Amino acid sequence: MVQFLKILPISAKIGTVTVMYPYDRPLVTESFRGAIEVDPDKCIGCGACTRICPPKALSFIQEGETLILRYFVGRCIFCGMCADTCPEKAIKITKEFELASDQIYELYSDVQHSLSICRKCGKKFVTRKLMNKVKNLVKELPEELLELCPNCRRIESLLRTTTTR
Amino acid sequence: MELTTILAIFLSISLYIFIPPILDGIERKIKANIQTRYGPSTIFQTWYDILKLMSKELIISTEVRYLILPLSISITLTLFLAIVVSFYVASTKSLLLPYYSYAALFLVTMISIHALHLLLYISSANLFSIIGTFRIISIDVANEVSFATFLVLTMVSRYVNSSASLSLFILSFIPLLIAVYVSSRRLPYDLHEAEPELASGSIIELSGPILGLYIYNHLLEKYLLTSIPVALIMLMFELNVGNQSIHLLFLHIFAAIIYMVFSIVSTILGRSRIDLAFKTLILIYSLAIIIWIGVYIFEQTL
Amino acid sequence: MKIDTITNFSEKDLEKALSKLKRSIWVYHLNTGSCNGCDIEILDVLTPWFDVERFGIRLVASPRHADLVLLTGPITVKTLSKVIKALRAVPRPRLVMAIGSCAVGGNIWFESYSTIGGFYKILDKLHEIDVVIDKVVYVPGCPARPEAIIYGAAILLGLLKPKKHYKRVEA
Amino acid sequence: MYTYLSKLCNVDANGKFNEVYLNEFIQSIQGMARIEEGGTDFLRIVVLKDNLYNVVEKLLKIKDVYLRTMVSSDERTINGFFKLYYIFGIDTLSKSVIVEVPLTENDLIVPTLVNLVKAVDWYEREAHDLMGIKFAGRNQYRFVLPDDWPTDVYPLRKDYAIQDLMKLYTPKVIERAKEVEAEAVTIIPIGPYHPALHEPEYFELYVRGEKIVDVRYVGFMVHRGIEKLGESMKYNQVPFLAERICGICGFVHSTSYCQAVEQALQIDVPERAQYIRSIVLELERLHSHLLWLGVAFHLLGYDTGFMHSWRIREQVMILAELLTGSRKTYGINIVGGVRRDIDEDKIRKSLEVLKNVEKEFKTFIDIAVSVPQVKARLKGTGILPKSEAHALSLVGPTVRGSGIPRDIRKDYPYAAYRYIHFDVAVQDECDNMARALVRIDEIFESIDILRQLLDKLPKGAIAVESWDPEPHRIGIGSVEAPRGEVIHMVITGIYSPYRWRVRAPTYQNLPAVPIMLREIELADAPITIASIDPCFSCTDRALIINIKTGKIEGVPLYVLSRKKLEAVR
Repeated sequence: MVQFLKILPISAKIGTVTVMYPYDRPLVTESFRGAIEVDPDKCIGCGACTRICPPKALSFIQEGETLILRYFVGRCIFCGMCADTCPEKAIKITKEFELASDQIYELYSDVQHSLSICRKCGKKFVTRKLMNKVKNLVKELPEELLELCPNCRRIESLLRTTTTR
Repeated sequence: MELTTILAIFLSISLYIFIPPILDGIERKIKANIQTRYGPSTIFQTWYDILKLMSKELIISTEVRYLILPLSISITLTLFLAIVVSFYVASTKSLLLPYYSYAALFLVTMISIHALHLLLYISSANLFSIIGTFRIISIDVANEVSFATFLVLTMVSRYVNSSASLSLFILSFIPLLIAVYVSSRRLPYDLHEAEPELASGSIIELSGPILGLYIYNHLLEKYLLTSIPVALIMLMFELNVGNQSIHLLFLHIFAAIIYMVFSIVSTILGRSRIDLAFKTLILIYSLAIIIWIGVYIFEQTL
Repeated sequence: MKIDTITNFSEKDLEKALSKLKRSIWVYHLNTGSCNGCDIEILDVLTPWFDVERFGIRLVASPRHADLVLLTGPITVKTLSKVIKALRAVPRPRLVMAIGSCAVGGNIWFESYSTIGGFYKILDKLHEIDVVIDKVVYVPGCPARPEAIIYGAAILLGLLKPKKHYKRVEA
Repeated sequence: MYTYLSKLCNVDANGKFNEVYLNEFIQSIQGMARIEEGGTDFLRIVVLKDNLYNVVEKLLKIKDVYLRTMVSSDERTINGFFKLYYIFGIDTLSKSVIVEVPLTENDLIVPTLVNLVKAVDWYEREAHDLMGIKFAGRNQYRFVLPDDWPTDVYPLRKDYAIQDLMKLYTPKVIERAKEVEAEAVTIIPIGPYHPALHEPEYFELYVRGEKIVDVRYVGFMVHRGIEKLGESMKYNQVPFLAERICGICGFVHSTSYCQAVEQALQIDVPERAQYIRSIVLELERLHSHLLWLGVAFHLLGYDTGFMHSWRIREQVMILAELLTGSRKTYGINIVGGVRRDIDEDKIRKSLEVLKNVEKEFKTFIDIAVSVPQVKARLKGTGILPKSEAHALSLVGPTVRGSGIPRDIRKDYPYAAYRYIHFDVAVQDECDNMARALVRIDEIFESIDILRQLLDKLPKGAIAVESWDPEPHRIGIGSVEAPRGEVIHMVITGIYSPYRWRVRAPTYQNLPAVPIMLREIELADAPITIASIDPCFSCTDRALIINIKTGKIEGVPLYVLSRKKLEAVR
């Protein structure tokens, strides 16, 4: 009959469980995935992360001579797929969750890459860093061929094979 | 009347004006503790809420235009009641009118405040508000009649018999407290504001300063309600502990204690349903009356 | 419902009202097609472990009583009209906290045919029809964890300064 | 297979009967349909639309058959047909029967099955709106899409890419919705923004005094076009999308999707991954049921119960974050396994938390259920008779509260549930209290299951190394969510699913709400609606509707279009 009164001793025993955040430490565990951080030194602008990102929070934007890897934390779902995919391990998952802001533009962060320009047609195609990386990796191809955009390269290599024959 | 008494009355009235929101703050704190949380940081939280509401934009939709009138009258009446109660307790020795006329005055004023609130609720054309109003009416039908009945019975058990009967007094006073509890619209019976189905029900359309005034009025009324039975007891038992100002102090302390007990009870109960509530109330009150009559007859035959 | 506003809400009134809000904020929860993740985190913020009543925050059932609208979800086309109706019902000062990736940037469905894709996209529309929003705070997170919501509230109340800023670095 | 069921509810005889009858059924439909064995899990029957009614009528003679889902699919690019898949389940045989109906583009009119299977109602209306398939003899009006949606644009057809649809329709701000005329009864709107719902949904309660006489549900406000979006995403991006169908039971959806793809492509998931999936699924059930109890107490006005059950729940949330890295949308499912491992330290911590939760919950729940108002308002309200529950093909605690022991974990074992022992909680009272008690029992059962899983966790890899997609294969994944059965069907494509169909439990359970609400008090409406644990964001993933204007009126759409056709001729 009066069993519902028993909640009072239970409450008295437990007291308050409130965590006094922001004056106290938050209840974040060691495996929490927060916002990501792109290491500008390691990032080569290959775009693997932009292709895997489910909500397209990471995207490329071309601005004149530069290619911008834009991270919009307001759209990020904190899945960490980009960090798993990044070939250069340039993306780090932090425990940051205090991201609130009163301006939407504050939620963007950009990594700016300079683009390499095709020697022949002047088209901008990949980032310089990716180009350098490829140059180091692929030794057998001549350097001047690598500095052409895919289209020009096809034509150039075709021309070369015909001339050598 | 002495100067100290006048000062005490003045103090009591100002207590009536300032204390209800603070009591509500304490109630919220108690509630939070039972729910194992921290609750509001100060007991002045309700005051801050009311002051904030007063500074907000005033929106009055065309359908609730006339609500200011009942609200202002009801505030006036509540303050009037606070003054009357203070005077009444301060002058237990030299009452102007017989005690039962004061009881009748309290009762009539309380009921008219409730009626004005009904007017306030119904003046909004919102469906939820109207349903809420009808719920209050059906509860009040059961409750206010018994409120009056037990008020009478309490007085009867003290005076009509040649000697005061403590058992009769308790048997009528406890149902009176229940009636006060229901009248103050605490949890199992706050059906007009039932959040889950009615979305704050009867006050759904009020906003800004009007809401602030209403909340203040409601709190004041709640505190007055709890202090009325205390005041009546003090009169009936011809309490005499020296100075009149101590009487007033007693009044406020006991009222606050009852208020706190009420708030604990409301925290550990769920919300009733209108048909259930009506049935339970009728059942409790009729049982109480039957028992009272039974004991009365039993004592008479002895 | 036709609405007549009696008072003229001036800048001075606004300032006064905003200062009062620091101690007491009543919130109205507006789900605009969210997945429920953020919504239950909002409830979580009200429950014992995080209890925001210590900031004077209280959940109310009617937008008429509210100061702050907790907006979750990407605003589906179907809810758009209702959202605007609810926002208009809030008396000024009218604050909005866009909670979760959906409300901030449209999340995974920002390019779907049936969502607007974030609160910032309807700001212009609100301006057009004279629904003034006095302050907006965006709280990212999917779902925004309770601490993040409290952090957002702290920024809104002016207890903390936002630490996330636009950053552009050379690779 | 029958052993546990015979122990549980004495259906041994039915089981044997069914097996015999299934063979008889296959014999009897010779000449009407072509039968294709689709592996051990399901039986595929290809039927021409003229024979559909007869075949389904025969199929329904098997005991305990219920409609699991119906999928409409545009396969013109594969084989030139539109197709309908009716997926039926036979609990006692752990087998699904897929009835497949190919349709040519010129003739999209199919006989309706609504007289045979009540549950098919919504599916047919949805197929009409999104795929443009017409059902003969049905009053078809706009069910899912807004009224001002352009006619002849069916979003799920392959003619439109997701970006094109955006250009075809621009939302308008409607300032004031037209009020429905009231007559003898008062119409109480619950929603779309209403404190009892927490989600934008709309119920119209027709009341006389405070008694509810009728109910109309107009929902589908949380449409986000998920199925269409999924078709434009890569295989391993879809689990994250699936998880965001619902923030409470998201992991259920991603598991279900992964299982469907794995079944279609015959990927063998490592045992450890299966265990980890089960562990997270049970954690989700635990927190979801605690959440539901809290919300139920709040709806009954018992806020202290709400606070206490959420206090207990918070420990589960912290544990979930420790195991997966996120509090809710866990993001650890990918096709072929999981992304995060559970180590010894985490197992130890989990067991500690579980012990604590069990102890605290046990003391709390006895007190909470004994509160007079809670007791009075749960008992005897929201009655859902067993016969109705069966006819509507309901799932989850809703159906178990009406005495039918339907549980996907037992009936169609998946992940690690085949390796462990547990009982299915069933109550026979059919009221709100029964459904609450089922959930309370399941909380204890979940804790027990979790202990077994953590104890038995095998060693090994947590995901397959690699796998190759193979187009145009069918897979079904079903999972017992906290709210009931979730079923996903995937037709595979090259880089992304060709067709991905989601059916959430609330979709199946919502038609039961009007039955439960009839003749009860208005005050009990919120708790009764909540008693099926509705999750509208799950239900509406592919649907939209206009509020209040969804009234049945005028000429059926298919008649209109036929008239148009005649005019053209």
